[in-house]
Amino acid sequence: MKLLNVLLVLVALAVFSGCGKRETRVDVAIREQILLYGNKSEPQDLDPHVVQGTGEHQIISALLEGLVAEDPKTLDPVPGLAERWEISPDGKVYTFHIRATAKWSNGDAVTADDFVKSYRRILTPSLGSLYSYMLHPLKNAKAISEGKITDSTQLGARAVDARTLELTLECPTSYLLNSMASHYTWWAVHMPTVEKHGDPYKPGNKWTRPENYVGNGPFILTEWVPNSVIRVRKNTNYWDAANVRLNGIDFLPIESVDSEERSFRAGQLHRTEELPNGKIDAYRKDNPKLLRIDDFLGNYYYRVNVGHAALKDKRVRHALSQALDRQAIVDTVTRGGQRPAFAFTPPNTVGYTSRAQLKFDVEGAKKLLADAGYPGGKGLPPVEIHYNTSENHRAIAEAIQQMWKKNLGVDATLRNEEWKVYLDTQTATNYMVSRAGWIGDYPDPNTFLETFLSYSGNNRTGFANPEYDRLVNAAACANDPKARYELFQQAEALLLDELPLLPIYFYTRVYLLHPSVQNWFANYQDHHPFKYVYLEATAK
Amino acid sequence: MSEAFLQIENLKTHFPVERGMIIRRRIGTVKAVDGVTFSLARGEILGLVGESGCGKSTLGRTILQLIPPTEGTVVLAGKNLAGLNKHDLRESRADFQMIFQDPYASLNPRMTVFDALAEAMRAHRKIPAAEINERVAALMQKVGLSPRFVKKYPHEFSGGQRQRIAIARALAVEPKLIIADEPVSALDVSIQAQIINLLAKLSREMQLTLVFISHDLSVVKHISDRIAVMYLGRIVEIGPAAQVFEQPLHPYTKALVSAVPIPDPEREKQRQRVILTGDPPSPLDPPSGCSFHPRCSYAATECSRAVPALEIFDPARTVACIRAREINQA
Amino acid sequence: MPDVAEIDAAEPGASLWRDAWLRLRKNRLAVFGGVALIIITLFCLVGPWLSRYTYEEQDFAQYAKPPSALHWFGTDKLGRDQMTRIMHGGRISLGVGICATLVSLTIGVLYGALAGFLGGKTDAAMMRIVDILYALPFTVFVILLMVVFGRNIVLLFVAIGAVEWLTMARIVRGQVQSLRKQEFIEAALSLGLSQRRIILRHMIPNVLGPVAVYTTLTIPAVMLLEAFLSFLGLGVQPPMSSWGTMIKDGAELMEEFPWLLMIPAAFFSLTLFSLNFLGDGLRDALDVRTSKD
Amino acid sequence: MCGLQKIDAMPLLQVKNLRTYFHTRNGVVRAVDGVSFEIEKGQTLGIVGESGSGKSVTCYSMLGLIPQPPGRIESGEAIFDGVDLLKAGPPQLRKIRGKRIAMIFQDPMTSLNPYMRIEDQLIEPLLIHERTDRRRAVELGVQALKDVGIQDAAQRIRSYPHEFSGGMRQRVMIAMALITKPDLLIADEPTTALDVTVQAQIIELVKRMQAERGMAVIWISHDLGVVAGLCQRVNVMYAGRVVESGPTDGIFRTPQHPYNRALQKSIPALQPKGVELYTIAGMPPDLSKPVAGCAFAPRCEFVQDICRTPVELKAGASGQSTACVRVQNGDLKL
Amino acid sequence: MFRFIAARLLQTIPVLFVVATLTFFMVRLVPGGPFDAERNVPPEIKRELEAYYGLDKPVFQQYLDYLGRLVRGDLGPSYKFANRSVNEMIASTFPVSLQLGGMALGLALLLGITAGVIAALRPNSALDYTASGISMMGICLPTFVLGPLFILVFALNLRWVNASGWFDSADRILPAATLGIAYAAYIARLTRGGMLEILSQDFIRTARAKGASEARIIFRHSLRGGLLPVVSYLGPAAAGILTGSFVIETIFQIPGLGRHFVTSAFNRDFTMVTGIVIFYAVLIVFFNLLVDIVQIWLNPKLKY
Repeated sequence: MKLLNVLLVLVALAVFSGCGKRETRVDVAIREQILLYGNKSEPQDLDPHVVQGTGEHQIISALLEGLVAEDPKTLDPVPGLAERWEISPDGKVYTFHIRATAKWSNGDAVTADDFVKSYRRILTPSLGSLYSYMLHPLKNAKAISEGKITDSTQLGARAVDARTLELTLECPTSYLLNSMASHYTWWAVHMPTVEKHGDPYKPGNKWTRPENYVGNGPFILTEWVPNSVIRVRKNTNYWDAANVRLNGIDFLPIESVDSEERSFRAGQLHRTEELPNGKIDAYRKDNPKLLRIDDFLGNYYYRVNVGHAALKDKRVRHALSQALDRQAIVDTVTRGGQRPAFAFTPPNTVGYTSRAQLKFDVEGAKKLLADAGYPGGKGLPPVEIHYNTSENHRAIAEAIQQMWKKNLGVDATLRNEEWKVYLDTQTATNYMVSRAGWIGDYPDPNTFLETFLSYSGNNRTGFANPEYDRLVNAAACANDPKARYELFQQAEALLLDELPLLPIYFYTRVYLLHPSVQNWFANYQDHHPFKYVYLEATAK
Repeated sequence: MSEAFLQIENLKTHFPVERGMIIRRRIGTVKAVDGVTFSLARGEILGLVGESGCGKSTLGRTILQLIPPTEGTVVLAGKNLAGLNKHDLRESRADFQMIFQDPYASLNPRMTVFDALAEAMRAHRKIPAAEINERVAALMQKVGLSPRFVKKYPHEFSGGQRQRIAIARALAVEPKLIIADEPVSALDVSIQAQIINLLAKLSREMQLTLVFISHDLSVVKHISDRIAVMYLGRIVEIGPAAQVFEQPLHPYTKALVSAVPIPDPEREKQRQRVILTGDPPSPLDPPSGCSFHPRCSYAATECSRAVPALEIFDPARTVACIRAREINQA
Repeated sequence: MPDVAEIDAAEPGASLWRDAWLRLRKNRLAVFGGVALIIITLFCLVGPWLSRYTYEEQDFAQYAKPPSALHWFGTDKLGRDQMTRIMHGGRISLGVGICATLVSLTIGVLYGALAGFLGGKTDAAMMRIVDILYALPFTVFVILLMVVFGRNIVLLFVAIGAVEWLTMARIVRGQVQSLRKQEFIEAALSLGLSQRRIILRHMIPNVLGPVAVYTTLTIPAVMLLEAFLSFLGLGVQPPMSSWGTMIKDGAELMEEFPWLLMIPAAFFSLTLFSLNFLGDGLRDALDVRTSKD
Repeated sequence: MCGLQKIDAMPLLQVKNLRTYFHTRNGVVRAVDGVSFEIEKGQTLGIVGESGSGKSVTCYSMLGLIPQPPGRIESGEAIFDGVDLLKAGPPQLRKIRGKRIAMIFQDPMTSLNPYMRIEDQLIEPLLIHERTDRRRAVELGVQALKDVGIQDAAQRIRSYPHEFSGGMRQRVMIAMALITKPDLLIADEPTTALDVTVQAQIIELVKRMQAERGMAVIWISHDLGVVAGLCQRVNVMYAGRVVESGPTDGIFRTPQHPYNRALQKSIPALQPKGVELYTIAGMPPDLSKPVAGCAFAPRCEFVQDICRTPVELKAGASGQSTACVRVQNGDLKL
Repeated sequence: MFRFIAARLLQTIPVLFVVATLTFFMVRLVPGGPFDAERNVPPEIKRELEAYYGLDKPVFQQYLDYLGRLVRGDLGPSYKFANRSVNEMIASTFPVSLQLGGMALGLALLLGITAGVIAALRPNSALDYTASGISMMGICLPTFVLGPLFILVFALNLRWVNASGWFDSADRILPAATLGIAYAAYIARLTRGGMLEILSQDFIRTARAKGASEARIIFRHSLRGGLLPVVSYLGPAAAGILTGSFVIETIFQIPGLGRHFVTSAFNRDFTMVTGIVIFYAVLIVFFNLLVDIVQIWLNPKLKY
């Protein structure tokens, strides 16, 4: 018994030593102007030409800047490394004038050639860049990336002089500036550094290590401990360094949502990537100041295998869609302020809202199903809902399973697969109904609607409609915004009539934000240009 | 007692000693039994004595082919057991049985007495079920247990009773030869006598040939017709029990006999003791020549040279000591 | 040691099993464990038939409600009745525990008995294989298996069973080996009994005890492993759920909806406790050394 | 020897009415049930009896080596040099154990700690009781090993027990017991596990050591032969009681208690060859069942009704005490 | 001793070969490749990537190439983390796991042995039951319940330590405790059993007869033998702690090897998975060897 007592005292001592109520990391960081940023997953790399995730975007956007930057509130294109630009009347030639003050973090000037070489690099097939298609609006870019043209000088990007870059496009691309501002594939890398640390045209280049990294953004990379932290600090060579208020950002890759939330509560993060569903209500009630729910440019939907015998008839697909009580799903299951989705493109995507809208109509659904030859669900084989392993997907699938059962008498079964297996199944269209999500790469309806082109690798439903293809392709090259949106309206109406997908809800970003974070504005791409952000101690 | 009922010729049991994890290499051989020759007549009782580790138990098990012999023959009633194939050996096992030292370990704790005995009976012959009951009962009676207890389990019996059951099981197959390996050393003094009496009686009544292994000379002397003394895998002396005990020929036998405490203070005080020094040597590395010579007070230089053979000392007795005559003349 | 003369002639003998049973009955903790297990098992097996709810039926009006008269154990985030889900989860958890243990039991007993009985070089070779398998990072392999071949419940049994059989094989081999040296086996051999009979009548009944003990101790280990896989999202398929998945889900919301953690955790722990108590009790009851006192 | 005069008024050890019971699940086992004896300085006392007769428990009880529970010392006293061992507290008892009373045990294979070097075990009594410094203790240890006849003691003292044979281990045990020059040595069947030749060596050794040091010895054995050659006095125990006690000669020559007599008659060594051995019917009694009167009565061939009445050990003529009512009453002469 | 170690090291070769082969083919049997993504990967890009990593060759050729590199100690590049090799990732994450595991094991030993000894001293007493009961709790509560519970109490309510991360020394306390507790419980049971076994031995009676104090009996006479079962459990325990730490690493956000392994498995980072599995096998073999050596050291009978 004595021994036990001694032990308890020892343990208690060990616990107490160096602890006690103290200043949290967040408090310290506010003093030091260091943003503690929950970044969900460990970045694959920090090379903008190699990576593919949104987590990487946040870090890279601190390290690199495009010719065009985003307005922190509206995300409208504003001058970045380029102080100004001109667009030819036919919308096919863009000329950018790079600032004289634009410098790399090692002091080198940012030149037009940097961009030309970078664009050539990303389009080189051997690099294996998954996002090289973002550059396809450039002339000959597609052919180069597919290896059909091997002479990369034929690319529609030319350095007129050291500070003037001229981009020539295949056809007028109205969203080009948006895309250049928001997507890192358009940003340049410092080629001499890349060449120094490996083959610039192969993956596995080591130039992104903290000791090697050369960037041109507001911050420089100082430390990278895999799975632990990535630290960036103020870049004094940045052209607008005087206006950067943060001294640095610590990106913390915390994969577990629950751990992230706990870390936030323990005062270790200024911002989380997500919030567990089950906790939303509690924050709404007790800490609404911390809770942020921003609309997001993304759609959560179910793909429908239109080639499946039971789902061939679009009446069945419509019946399944109309039987979904989307409002109930967002209210009860997801609980994160999501908007029920009755179309594919999120409403008000740069001024575009789909005219065609689906509806929730149980009676109509029943009738459609009966018309299709399955009165009361009789004769229809059980619908298998395929999704990747996740608590949230499971809950939604279970809810939908119940709705179909209750509203239509249709049985549904669930099949979950681990992520990569799920992707395989989807690519092989080896499912009946399969969960999907699409996040817009840039703010434009095109990023959504192009996925259902008959030849798109992102289609994966078996849906193929020449008229749809024609409409979407025509829109891509339309120079007049109004005509362009009209084409999209027609395409989306067609899509929603054929219904190879069941839209469920439009994403929101639900996360926690410390009240000390300033100049942080809600926007539907979750981009918060760090050069504007700063921290301010709040009154306790 | 004229014709040999059990004839053992040059029997050897060697165990390889191996070491090593993957590649096992042989680092030596333990010659547990190393050239044993003797014969027994039908109904004769041989006492086999020696210190622990001298190979007497191994010899017993080798005779019964529970351990395959390395060399030599065991001829029982004209049949060489060492030469039998697996199948024939199993068939012949009824002819020779063993009684073990530990009455707690030698009975299957999960089988009733009846099952154990019936199993033994059925092992070699088809006996009608009706008859089994009767036979088991008879057997129980023979070993001095009430047949009422046949449905009981071994753990419900005392050590002495268990040893009786073990004897009954050995008898169930009607063997010709029984080897009893220290059958009484685990028992209390007052129980020992019961078992010794029982074995002596059975041997007499059933003309059983019995090899009685023990480290206790006084027990062996009492029950045996002849005594064989073993030392380090070899028999050093064989002779009629009384003579070996009263007038041992081999120096080792002398020491052994003199070490036996006699529960009689007078005789104990008077007798001249031969106290051996040291312990028996390791069988892995036996001394050269006569393996007893390092502990022998009579040892001469030639003792360390050649292994002495068992030689006839007088018509009834053989001894393996080159100085036997010299010593015993004095 | 009872005096034989005093034993009534008509009374049949008490086997060691019976003795062990009597001893077990005196062990209060073991009895508690056994009774608790039976109650839990019955609850899980029979319960769903008596329940008003099904394990998958959702009632959005009953979103995550604490225990009430309507839902004794409360409801989960989809408004499902937790009691019914506990019953079904119990079926899965106990099922996984028992089935995977059976798999390990089968492989382990056969392998161990064979190695122990054959002895010699075969034994050495077989045990070498076990040693080598011990060096495989098995937890890692199970994860890999589950990732690779999907969350298949049959596979779960096999994977876990395949991990657990090694120790079982070692135990059985040790037992068989020491049995082989026992004099009653030697006696059976010298009676000329066939190998088959020796294994069936003499070996197996005598290794059953330790095997039974180890089995009761393996089941909780397996259930924990299943729970652990659940944490990684590699447990059973929804909408079915095991206690492991329920605890995992509950642990995430332990502050908001504590009953979602506490109730399944209580069932899980109680079962594990019971199995351990029962196992310990069995070990004491079957231990020859204590039986001699 | 038996006529030795008492020098002190008090014997070295005096045990009175010792009762040690074990409270087990199956009832109270009366392992030792009213045992009294005494031993003088330099004397050798033999305690004989079959397994379970309580001979070892008697000695363990005196030294507080009975595991409690289940064991419990119900009554009695054991006065050693003025101290009642049964009432002494653990620290006091520890001072006596290993210093003034030493013990050696039956099985030298298990009685030495396999995880410790001989050296550490051997000198431990010195370190505990005499606070000898280690170097000196090792010297004494080597000497002690030499005294018990172990060659190369200086090297072998560094060995572990398993590197020794049984006989050598028992020598180590003896050396260890005697290293503090105790007044009393309790030897609990020290030769039972050994071969006869080694047994003879050990007996000789103990005799020699006793002669040199003049200590008292209690020698517990089930082997009457060993006791006969070694002891001056013998206690015969049966079912937790001393049934006969007296000088060795008398015990063996003129056994008075029927059990003692039967025991001697059943020993093969004393009987002519070929004659059926005398056997004692039945089995030792179950100690958890209380017995009225003489515990041997159920097996005794001379049993009469009077044997069911309580009986005490009473001294008869020739200094031999017997616990048989019939003998005490004089109606039975064996 | 040297021969023994050499022989054991020799044994690792077939083990590693088996592990390497098994894992290599197993991960390749899986549906889904390392470069699959939700956004469709253009076939020409996929081809280029596969060619770069040699995945376009016949599987058997890949296997031989892999073995060739393995022999040189090169576990290959990571498919997922483009600029890092498997060797680098292991080198940066393993020390963290090792530290966590070491602390957990240390804690487990300290708590477990103490509790076990206390329980063994007074078997079947209230103290024993308390110690055993707490042990059982430790065994029955999964770490993914215990971890968050600890965080809730010590990090969020008491604010003594951080809820996650691996930055300062205070960050080590909770994860090590969470990981160690289940093992502590098991070690306590083993210690209790081992000590009871030893304490019932004859030589303990000898020690008592020598007048040794209880403390001496425990520390000098019993612990060495009584801990043998604990020592033989340490091999599997060390392996379990190291390979099983990913739950803790996920909950506490620790940049260790375990978490990395699980993500790699999900990412189909073939080389990473195979490399880590092989690395684990080496570790386990190493720990088993270590345990055997300690056992030999503790148990003189096993000395060669």
